[in-house]
Amino acid sequence: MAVETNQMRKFLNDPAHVVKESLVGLAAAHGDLLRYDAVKQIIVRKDAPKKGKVALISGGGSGHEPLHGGFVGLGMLDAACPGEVFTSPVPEQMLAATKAVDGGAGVVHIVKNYTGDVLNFKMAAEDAADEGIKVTSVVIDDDVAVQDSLYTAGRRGVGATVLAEKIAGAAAESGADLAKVTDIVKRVNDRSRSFGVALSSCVPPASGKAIFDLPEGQVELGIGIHGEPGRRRAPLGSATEVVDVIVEAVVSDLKAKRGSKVLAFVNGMGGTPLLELYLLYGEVDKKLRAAGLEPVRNLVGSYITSLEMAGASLTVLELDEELTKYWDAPVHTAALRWGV
Amino acid sequence: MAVETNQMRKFLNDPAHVVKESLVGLAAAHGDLLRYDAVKQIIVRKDAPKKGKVALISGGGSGHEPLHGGFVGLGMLDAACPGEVFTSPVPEQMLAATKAVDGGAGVVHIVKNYTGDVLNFKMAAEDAADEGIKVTSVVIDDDVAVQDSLYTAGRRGVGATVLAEKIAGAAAESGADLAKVTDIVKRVNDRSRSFGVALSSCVPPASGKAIFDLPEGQVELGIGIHGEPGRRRAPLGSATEVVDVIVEAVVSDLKAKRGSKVLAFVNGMGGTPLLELYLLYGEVDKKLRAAGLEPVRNLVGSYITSLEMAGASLTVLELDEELTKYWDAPVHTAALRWGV
Amino acid sequence: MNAATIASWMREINASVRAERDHLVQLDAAIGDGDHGTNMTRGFEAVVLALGQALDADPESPPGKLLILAGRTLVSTVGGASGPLWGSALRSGGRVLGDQGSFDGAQLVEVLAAALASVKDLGTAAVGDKTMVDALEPAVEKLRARLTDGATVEDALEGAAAAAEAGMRSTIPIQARKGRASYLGERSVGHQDPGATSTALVIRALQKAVVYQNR
Amino acid sequence: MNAATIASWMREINASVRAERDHLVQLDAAIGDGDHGTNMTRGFEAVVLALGQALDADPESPPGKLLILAGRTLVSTVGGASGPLWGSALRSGGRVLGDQGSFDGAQLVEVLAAALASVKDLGTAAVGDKTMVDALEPAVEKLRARLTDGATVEDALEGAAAAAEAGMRSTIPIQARKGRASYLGERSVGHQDPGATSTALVIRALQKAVVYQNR
Ligand SMILES: Nc1ncnc2c1ncn2[C@@H]1O[C@H](COP(=O)(O)OP(=O)(O)O)[C@@H](O)[C@H]1O
Ligand SMILES: Nc1ncnc2c1ncn2[C@@H]1O[C@H](COP(=O)(O)OP(=O)(O)O)[C@@H](O)[C@H]1O
Ligand SMILES: [Mg+2]
Ligand SMILES: [Mg+2]
Ligand SMILES: [Mg+2]
Ligand SMILES: [Mg+2]
Repeated sequence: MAVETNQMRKFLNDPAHVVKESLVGLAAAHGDLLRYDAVKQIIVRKDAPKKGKVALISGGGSGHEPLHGGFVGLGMLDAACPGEVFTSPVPEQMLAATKAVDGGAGVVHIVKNYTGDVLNFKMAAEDAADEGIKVTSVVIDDDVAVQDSLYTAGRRGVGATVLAEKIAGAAAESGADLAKVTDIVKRVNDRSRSFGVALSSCVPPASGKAIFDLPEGQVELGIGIHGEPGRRRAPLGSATEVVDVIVEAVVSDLKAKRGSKVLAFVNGMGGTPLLELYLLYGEVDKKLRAAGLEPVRNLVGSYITSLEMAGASLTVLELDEELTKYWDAPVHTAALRWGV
Repeated sequence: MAVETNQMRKFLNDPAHVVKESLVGLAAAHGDLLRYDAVKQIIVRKDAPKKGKVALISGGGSGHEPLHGGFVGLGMLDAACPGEVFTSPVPEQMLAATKAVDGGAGVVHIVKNYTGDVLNFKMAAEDAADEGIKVTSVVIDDDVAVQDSLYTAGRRGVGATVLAEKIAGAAAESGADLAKVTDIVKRVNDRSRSFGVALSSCVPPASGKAIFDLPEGQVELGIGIHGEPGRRRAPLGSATEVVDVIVEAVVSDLKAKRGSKVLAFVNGMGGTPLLELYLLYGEVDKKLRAAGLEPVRNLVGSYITSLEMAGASLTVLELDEELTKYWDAPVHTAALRWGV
Repeated sequence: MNAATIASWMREINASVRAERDHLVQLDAAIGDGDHGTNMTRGFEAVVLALGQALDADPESPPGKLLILAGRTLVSTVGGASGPLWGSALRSGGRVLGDQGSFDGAQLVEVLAAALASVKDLGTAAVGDKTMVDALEPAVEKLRARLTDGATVEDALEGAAAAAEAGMRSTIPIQARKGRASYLGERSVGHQDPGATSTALVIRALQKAVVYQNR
Repeated sequence: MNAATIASWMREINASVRAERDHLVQLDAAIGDGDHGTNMTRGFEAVVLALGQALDADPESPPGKLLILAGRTLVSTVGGASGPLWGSALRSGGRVLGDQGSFDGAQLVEVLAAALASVKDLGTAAVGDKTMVDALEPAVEKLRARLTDGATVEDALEGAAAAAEAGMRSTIPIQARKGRASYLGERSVGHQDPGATSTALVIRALQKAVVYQNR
């Protein structure tokens, strides 16, 4: 059973084909929800295009599963454009997805704020406009670990992406128009803040090497979702101490009024087991309440990941009635499902 | 932020409290579904006991999350008894859970076949009988990696546990009586076979050390869910080759008729990302079809885990109409939800 | 021998499984799931606590009752395979003594024989299956034989402890047929069974407790 | 210079990014996400393939069209930040040449200047932001200056390549303000920018292509 090339802790055939082969499996498992167009390299909702419905697409590098393919389905995305691992997809994919899902009511591009994603989606949106499709784009940038200043590429898009896809997806499903759905995506982004930490690097299949070296007992604070190193490294404290740092970073930037109702999203980076994620959620819930916020909704699990990285992130979304209603609305995708 | 004790890649306070703290978080996140009794150390469905409904409980060592606490709720378990990490719970917990959920129609104990679980559940069942509660026990033993002979403790209980809890839970929810629900658990077990492989060990929080040493590029074949070493070690081949071994082991033992409809459950051990699990599912689906079986239902994800172990297992359940109907029935738990 | 013997036995076990905790964990990691040291430590710490409270509440607690309490405490704090096995063992052993305030060597043999019977009954293991039975059964036999031959309890216990230790080592070359280690098949060969190892500690602890008490 | 120059330039780039693939990945892992080597290799391999097919289909393909094709191919195969940036750069450069069959040094300057303008326009980076602009801008300036001073194209390109390499090294001590590396803040200091590094390879490849062609 030996193969020279597989010296990783991964189930792989050719590392160059891992994304495609995974998408084949996704489609085989969820043929009731979606289909995989292997030529155009996109995942499309089974019943797309839905006439008169605003469509939502997103995309980005792979390695963040279930994002985005696992969120294609009723009440969420109409299509996903998966790039190579940690590499933005190309405009052709986004254009193909846009065309595949446009039901005449327009298409919203949900773009995580990375130079690559932004530039490629920008090109695709221009091409789509040339073809007469109404496209709006919203850039998600909720990561408070990155300073939003002239001296950076701006904040990264992380956990809020999942929330925006769910909430705006419900709005679109309920018949909201392009302006409205676009506004909902923006609103979710504006009212969300995230912060992530890593306890290990991850190993991209192409190189087979960890992106950074993190000894046990150390934590990278302020990591994104691409296995990139964080803003600083510190000795790993107790879970309580780590959550202190995370909640403080998120809450101080969110600046929500005392008494605000929030959605707390404790996300695993891929290699951190649920046992620990729930332990973190317990601490987060306590600390948010102590900070005068009321977590009335939550999501705990590995939804926007960095391959097998050990780590976690917190996203806090300040809810309002409309966002809550759309969060609660039915969703049926591979990774998120309720009400149906 | 330094703490002497946290030299692991884990979010922890005191390792001795990790299970309790995680359950606090589970209850905080899912207060609509369940409650955590910290004195009795059990997770109980919010609306238990349900008068006239057969109740299902299960339990076992922790470290397998979402099993079992994540499966407490409508259409699945009525209570879960979590032990310490990888250590069977004690009879007192099981007795307390049995009493908490008994609605007069009897209680089914779903027991994974490990000496510890079997002995502790046996004592609890005796105690419950002494208190006048009707209890049946079914031992789950689906792991074909272990020879079922006089010379072993019998086969281990692994993936079929999840399927039995779901399917029998639906039967109980629909009003089936104790004999019927018990029979469904047995039927699921009889018709299920599993086989697991690991690409890394896991690190139990109490010791902070990996249970075994597995160099990159090696695979442990025939592992269980307790970080125990497998039956043999081999060089890690391609995903296709690994799936060949797994499917062959499962299918040859299941001996289902050609054309049988099956449920294929590709389970992650905790540290293997969804990207790879779907890649495996693609191969599994293909190979099952080649073997004359038709995967009409599937489940892909990390549902019965071994902390952060990298690895995966396959469970194949030969369906019949009734099992399919109960699989499709609504379920609302922290980890599995549909139809509601 | 009396209640104090039992209390001091349990304290000795607690001290020795704690000292050997990491070793037991290592042995269990090799052919099991790496928790045996933690399980035994958690259990006997609780036993020492429970016995302390029981003796505080009633300094006249008979030794049999203390053993039963120890067994119950193990059942309710250990979990795993060793919890019910050692728990039943000590409960069965305690029942042999009823309410009597002291016991002699012959009765000690019956206590240990009942404990062994209970382990074998519950776990259905026989000598050679690579379990705690491999250490416990030779210990009971040696104790009985030496006392029958007229040895002192101290001498007989020295023999029993040595027999348990020999039994423990005898588990190395054999293949497991019970418990988690049996899942490994042939890969279990070459490893010492953790449960047999802690059993040797338990018998050695009894020998020490009796020797110290007689000083 | 003509279509063959462009084709050979692209082949040289392909060879050198492939040879430096792991190095580029390492540089990107330190301050980015570790894919730059893979991205550039995937892209320029596709470019070489596409140009080969185009030249097979029409051996008279003008150099400008080949550059546009190369740019399109990069856009549609690379992704990431470097795909659109290099893709637009080569497309803009190609447009400068229109349908003409050959071009001289002065026109080459305009090609590269258009490429630079396109990168700066799309990415809004300036020299000193620790990006490919730090290598590309000095290269274009040096090429223009040398040619204005009357140097041969070969000499001017040697200067441009050296300037790109110096620009590449100049990224080491500075803090990134664009792209992924900017997320690291001060931690980006002390690392050489991967995009600037591959840009130096691109300019060096051009110099080589021209030298070889003139032999
Ligand atoms: N059926 C059995 N009969 C007797 N002893 C057993 C049996 N099964 C297991 N054991 C003993 O229990 C020990 C393991 O105990 P422990 O690690 O505490 O429990 P677990 O195996 O549940 O993790 C084994 O080393 C073995 O000596
Ligand atoms: N806004 C920008 N302007 C110019 N160059 C940029 C910009 N952002 C990134 N780059 C260049 O792109 C390089 C990274 O490319 P690559 O790794 O292929 O893409 P990604 O960052 O999307 O993974 C950086 O080293 C930098 O030189
Ligand atoms: Mg990238
Ligand atoms: Mg155990
Ligand atoms: Mg054990
Ligand atoms: Mg990169």
